[in-house]
Amino acid sequence: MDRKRVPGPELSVAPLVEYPVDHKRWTPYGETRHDAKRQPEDMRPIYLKTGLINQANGSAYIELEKTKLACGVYGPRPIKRTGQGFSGKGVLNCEIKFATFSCAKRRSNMRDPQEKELSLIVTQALTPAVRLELLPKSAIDVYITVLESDGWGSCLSAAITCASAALAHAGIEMLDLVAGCSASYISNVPESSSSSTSGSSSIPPQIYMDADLEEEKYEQGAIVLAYMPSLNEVTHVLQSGKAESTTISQSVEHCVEACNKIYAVMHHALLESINESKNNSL
Amino acid sequence: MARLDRTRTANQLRPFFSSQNLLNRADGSAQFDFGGSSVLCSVVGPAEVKIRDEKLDRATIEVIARPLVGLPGIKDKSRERSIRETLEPLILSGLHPRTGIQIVVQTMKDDGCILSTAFNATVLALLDAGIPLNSILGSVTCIVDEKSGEILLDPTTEELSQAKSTHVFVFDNKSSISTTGAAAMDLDSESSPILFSDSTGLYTEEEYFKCANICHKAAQTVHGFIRTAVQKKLEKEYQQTHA
Amino acid sequence: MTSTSAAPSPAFTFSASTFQKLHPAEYFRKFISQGVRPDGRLLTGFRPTTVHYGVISTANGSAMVRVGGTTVVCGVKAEVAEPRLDSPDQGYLVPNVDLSPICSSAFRPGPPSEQAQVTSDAIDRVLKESKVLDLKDLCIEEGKAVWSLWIDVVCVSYDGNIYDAALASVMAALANVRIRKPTYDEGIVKVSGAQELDDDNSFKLNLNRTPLSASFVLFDTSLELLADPNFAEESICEGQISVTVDEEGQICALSKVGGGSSSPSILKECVDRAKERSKDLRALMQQQ
Amino acid sequence: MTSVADAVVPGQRLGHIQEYTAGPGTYSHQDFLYASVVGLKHVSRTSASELPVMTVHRENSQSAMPGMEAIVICKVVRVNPRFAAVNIMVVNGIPCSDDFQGVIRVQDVRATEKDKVKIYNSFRPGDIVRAQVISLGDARSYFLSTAANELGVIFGTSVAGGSLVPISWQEMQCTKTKAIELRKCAKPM
Amino acid sequence: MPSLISPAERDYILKGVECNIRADGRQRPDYREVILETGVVSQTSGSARVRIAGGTDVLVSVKAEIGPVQVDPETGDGADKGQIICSVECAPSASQQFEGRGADDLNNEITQMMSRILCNNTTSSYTSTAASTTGSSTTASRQSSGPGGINLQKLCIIPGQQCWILYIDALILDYGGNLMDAIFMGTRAAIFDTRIPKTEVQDLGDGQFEFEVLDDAEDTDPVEGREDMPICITLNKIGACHIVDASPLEELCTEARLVVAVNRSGQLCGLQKGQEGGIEPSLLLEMIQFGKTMGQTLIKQLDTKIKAEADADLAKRQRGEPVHKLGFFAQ
Repeated sequence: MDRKRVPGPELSVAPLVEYPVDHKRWTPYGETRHDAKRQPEDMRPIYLKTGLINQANGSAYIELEKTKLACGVYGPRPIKRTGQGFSGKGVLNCEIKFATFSCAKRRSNMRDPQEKELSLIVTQALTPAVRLELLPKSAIDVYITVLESDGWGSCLSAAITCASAALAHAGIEMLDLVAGCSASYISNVPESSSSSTSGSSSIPPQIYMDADLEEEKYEQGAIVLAYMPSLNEVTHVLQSGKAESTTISQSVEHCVEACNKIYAVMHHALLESINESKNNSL
Repeated sequence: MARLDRTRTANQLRPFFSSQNLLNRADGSAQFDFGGSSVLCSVVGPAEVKIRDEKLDRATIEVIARPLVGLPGIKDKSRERSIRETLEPLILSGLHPRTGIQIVVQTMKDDGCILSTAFNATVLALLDAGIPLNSILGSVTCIVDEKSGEILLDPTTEELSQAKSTHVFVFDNKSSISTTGAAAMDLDSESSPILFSDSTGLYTEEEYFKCANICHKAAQTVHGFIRTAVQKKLEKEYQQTHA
Repeated sequence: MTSTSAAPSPAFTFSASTFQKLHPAEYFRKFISQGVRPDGRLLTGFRPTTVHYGVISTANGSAMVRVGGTTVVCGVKAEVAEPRLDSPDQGYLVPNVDLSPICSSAFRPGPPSEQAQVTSDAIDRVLKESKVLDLKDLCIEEGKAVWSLWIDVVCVSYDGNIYDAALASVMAALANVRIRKPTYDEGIVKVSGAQELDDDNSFKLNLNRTPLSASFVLFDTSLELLADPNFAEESICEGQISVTVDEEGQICALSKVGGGSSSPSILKECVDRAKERSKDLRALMQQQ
Repeated sequence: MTSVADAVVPGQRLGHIQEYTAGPGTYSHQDFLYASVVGLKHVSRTSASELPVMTVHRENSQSAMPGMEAIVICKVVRVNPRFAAVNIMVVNGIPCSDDFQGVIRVQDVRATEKDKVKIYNSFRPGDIVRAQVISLGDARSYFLSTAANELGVIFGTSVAGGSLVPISWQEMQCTKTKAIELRKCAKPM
Repeated sequence: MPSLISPAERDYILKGVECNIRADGRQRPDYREVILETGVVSQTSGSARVRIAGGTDVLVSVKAEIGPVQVDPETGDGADKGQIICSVECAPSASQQFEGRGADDLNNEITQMMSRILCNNTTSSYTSTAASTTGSSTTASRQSSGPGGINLQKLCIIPGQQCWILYIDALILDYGGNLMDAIFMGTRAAIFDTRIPKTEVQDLGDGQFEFEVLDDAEDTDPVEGREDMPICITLNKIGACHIVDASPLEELCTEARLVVAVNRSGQLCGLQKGQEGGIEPSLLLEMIQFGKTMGQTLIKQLDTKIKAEADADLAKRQRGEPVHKLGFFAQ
């Protein structure tokens, strides 16, 4: 029982959804993706804007259609835990939080294991890019709030992109921007029809870039890649599900390509912030 | 029209009761009752304060509100904040920099108007602890009745459940000192500065200021009562030490 | 009494931002004495406000409200719960405000701060005491199942006056709520998964009134009234007055906390300004 | 003179290391020079014999952080015979968003007759002090020094609550009561 | 578990790796000796202990319990599946840093990773429901397609109601580097060791079912799909090279770590980068390829060992001799 919030009923559940008989659900076995306008290699259009949190040292907001995240960067500021002794390097600490209304099922206010893990992944993906050696005894806190999530892969990759833009906006010295990108492996052939042969493994799955939630429901596997385009380095890779190594190498290439496109968007958003601050000062 | 308890008129308060210096281990303590509602308050301080909360130029005031039963929730948090922020300008905290004054407000019996009862108990406890104040305060609650539209002072729990709106007011005694006697009787709205107000429900502006006036008058009685209580206690102590 | 009242000696000159950091109250007093505020507003001025509806598709109703630098997003999710024993035909309204560390360095990670709790409680009281919604409208099957509306406000950017912004976002999100019509069958509540929501397969909330608020702070001993305080103003002012009114000009809540006594004429002024402000805000909300 | 072409973002390649030297806001990796902050690039040539210096001026400056030898303005929060603990509020003229902790140790108060220094004759809680960072210090605090003429108390409040005006390098006078209090004063600039 | 390394030590390891001679004499792609025991904890359904010479000591136990099925309210998925729940805990005795809440982050990281690889249920959630409506025979014959290999449908007792829940608990007893590989080898061995009692379901009609767990220790089922369970290869990038089975000091020099999960047919079942450095894409692909080959070899060796152990037990049982496991505490 949470005593620090307005109390609600102890147990509440989402109602059971009943689909009408004639309900047509999207399947990957047809001609198109869930978003019919997109080709397999297409990402959703990205809207990225820096500087919406005026109390933060740096901030950014990213939107990939339904996926919406905000990120605020605080620091460098004094390290809170002094237990570790003198440290010649700064500490990067990322925390990702899902708003209770961000997913189909209402999320709890408590920090759950998934949020903890995603926080760690974002930290690992961004650390290679930040010049922490220039920030002794300091901490940089990156807070990410997911307002709406449409698929966890795109959500994680958007979090990385958004946080990296916010860090640059905070004026923190970085080696490079980090772009995050996701891809899903989805079989175009219904499994039941291929089960007579030796399983679906014989037909390589289609790689859908930046899959949404509806597409993720059919995925055999997915990959999230974080990449520094100028330095040509992968800062994080996370693959789940099962796939042949050829599929993976192919999707890594696709993701690297996509990250270059995302980099252009980030570049543009950050330059815009320069122009804006120039106009404001005039 | 008779009220639910059939013994009071609309602008009559329930009988007061107070007693000070109840707790041995606190620097000051007091109990204040409005009829069936009772709040016990203890004050510890000026005492050491956590470095994190330390203020360079004044004392840190901490209020802890505890409910009648169970663990404190957000309603208690709101009450803590109301009491703390009202007392901050009242206590001459600049006299005790880098110290802490801790005030614990414990509900003992609940029959409506707990916030008002708590305010009055707190002032008595602060006086008992000898904390310097620039004025004392008195708090009164009133409601506008749903059916009759009448303003009822110091409502019970039962009356509260039939209220259209509820109003809690706190007044200090600065204004009433200057306007003692006859002047105190003719209170127009200009002469009753409000220290704290918290109103919920649905009501008009006129209703609100009418309530403010009625409560201000009633608060004078509370001020008087607090003054007498302190006076009596001091007399008693004087007799004891000089007996 | 306070050390910040020390007038800076003229021998040292600083940039405005350094002076503000060292002597925030003194810095502020210089502006107020000229009748303006550091951000260029008049004392009575409110910050530009925008309202957007339906920003979150995973919620039954949602709204984003920006008041100057304060941005809040409110999402309402409807779930099914058992009613309370003493009110078997009434649903739940559970408003909560989250002030997480993303929105300001004043907030630390962990359980809700006192400010978040007090704001949630204030909104909770307004919704219930001024009967914004008949809770019986949320009944699915008496004594068995009711809707529980989880109203969560996430503050994305904090720059003061969270109560006004949060309440406006809650009211806008409630007006935006659409819930699929439920069917109750042997303890299981089902809704149709049809794609498009229309008046046949879903319902809107029947709101009795839309309370909206205006908040003020009292600056210094001169008790200047400042409307719609930002973060810097909130942190140096002690007294706060919030007035919540509905469209008919009735007051739904009024609170004055801290900052010494203020005469009823000041409160009267607040009520009048709150009526004006809520009218403007209401017009803004209806434009959308 | 600045155009969008001059605006760069972290990771953007600025040139070859044989053409430029890396200045603030840039770094070199392998054979190239890259930007490490968002801002406008700027090339400055000091002498004909040296390579021009490539710098990137931050557009959105990083929140201030005490570095070695930085001049800071801080507020004294507590004193004991060994040191005065302070909150660092301004670094090199830029306000910090979060205060850093620092200490002025008794031996760092002034440059001469260090053994005669009494902390409580130099600083009182609430004083605003200008000081210089002399060490990154321990895990918690930066070490500061006021051992220079222009360093020391710049604002103070007297016991009576009036503001203090410096009358010598170690005395200040209350504007209200004319009482004299001891401080390590900064020389007005 | 050391937490700091001096620049000299770091340099020594770095140069060594570059010259393909590691501090303990191994070459870059060499594993340390691995000691495997199965059936070490008698109260569990299956257990295994993996020790890597040099310190790492991991105990993995599998417990099969009966519980309700988890159904997704929107898709109705999961009604015909059992569950796997993973948990990893570092014993405070393994390292001073694990004391108190020190191991929380590590526990959570490994638990989440294990869950993602072994319990990932999102795979083709719609296709499986589609298949089950077309006929139960297809469902039965169909290979489980999840990356974890284990056939979750086989763990279901009564669809929509009861199922087996496999609790996989890994306890880190001692830390000597390369935890992930040890945990996954242990898990595979423990699942091979696991026997699930047979159940008998009675249809009482009217949608009512009743079932009975057969209490015959000899007549039990193995976990179906266990051959397809993946194992992990952790590659540590030090300098421009990568090594396997890093020692604690080598882990401290690691710029980037890549965990590659592979099953016996060479499919990749998970990939995760760790630590705080970057990897070039070409090197990344090379590392994946290397991990895949390495993993397949390792699975073969592991299976031989598991089989040998199982055969030895079986032979003893057939001869009527009591099977004396070397007790867990006997060493």
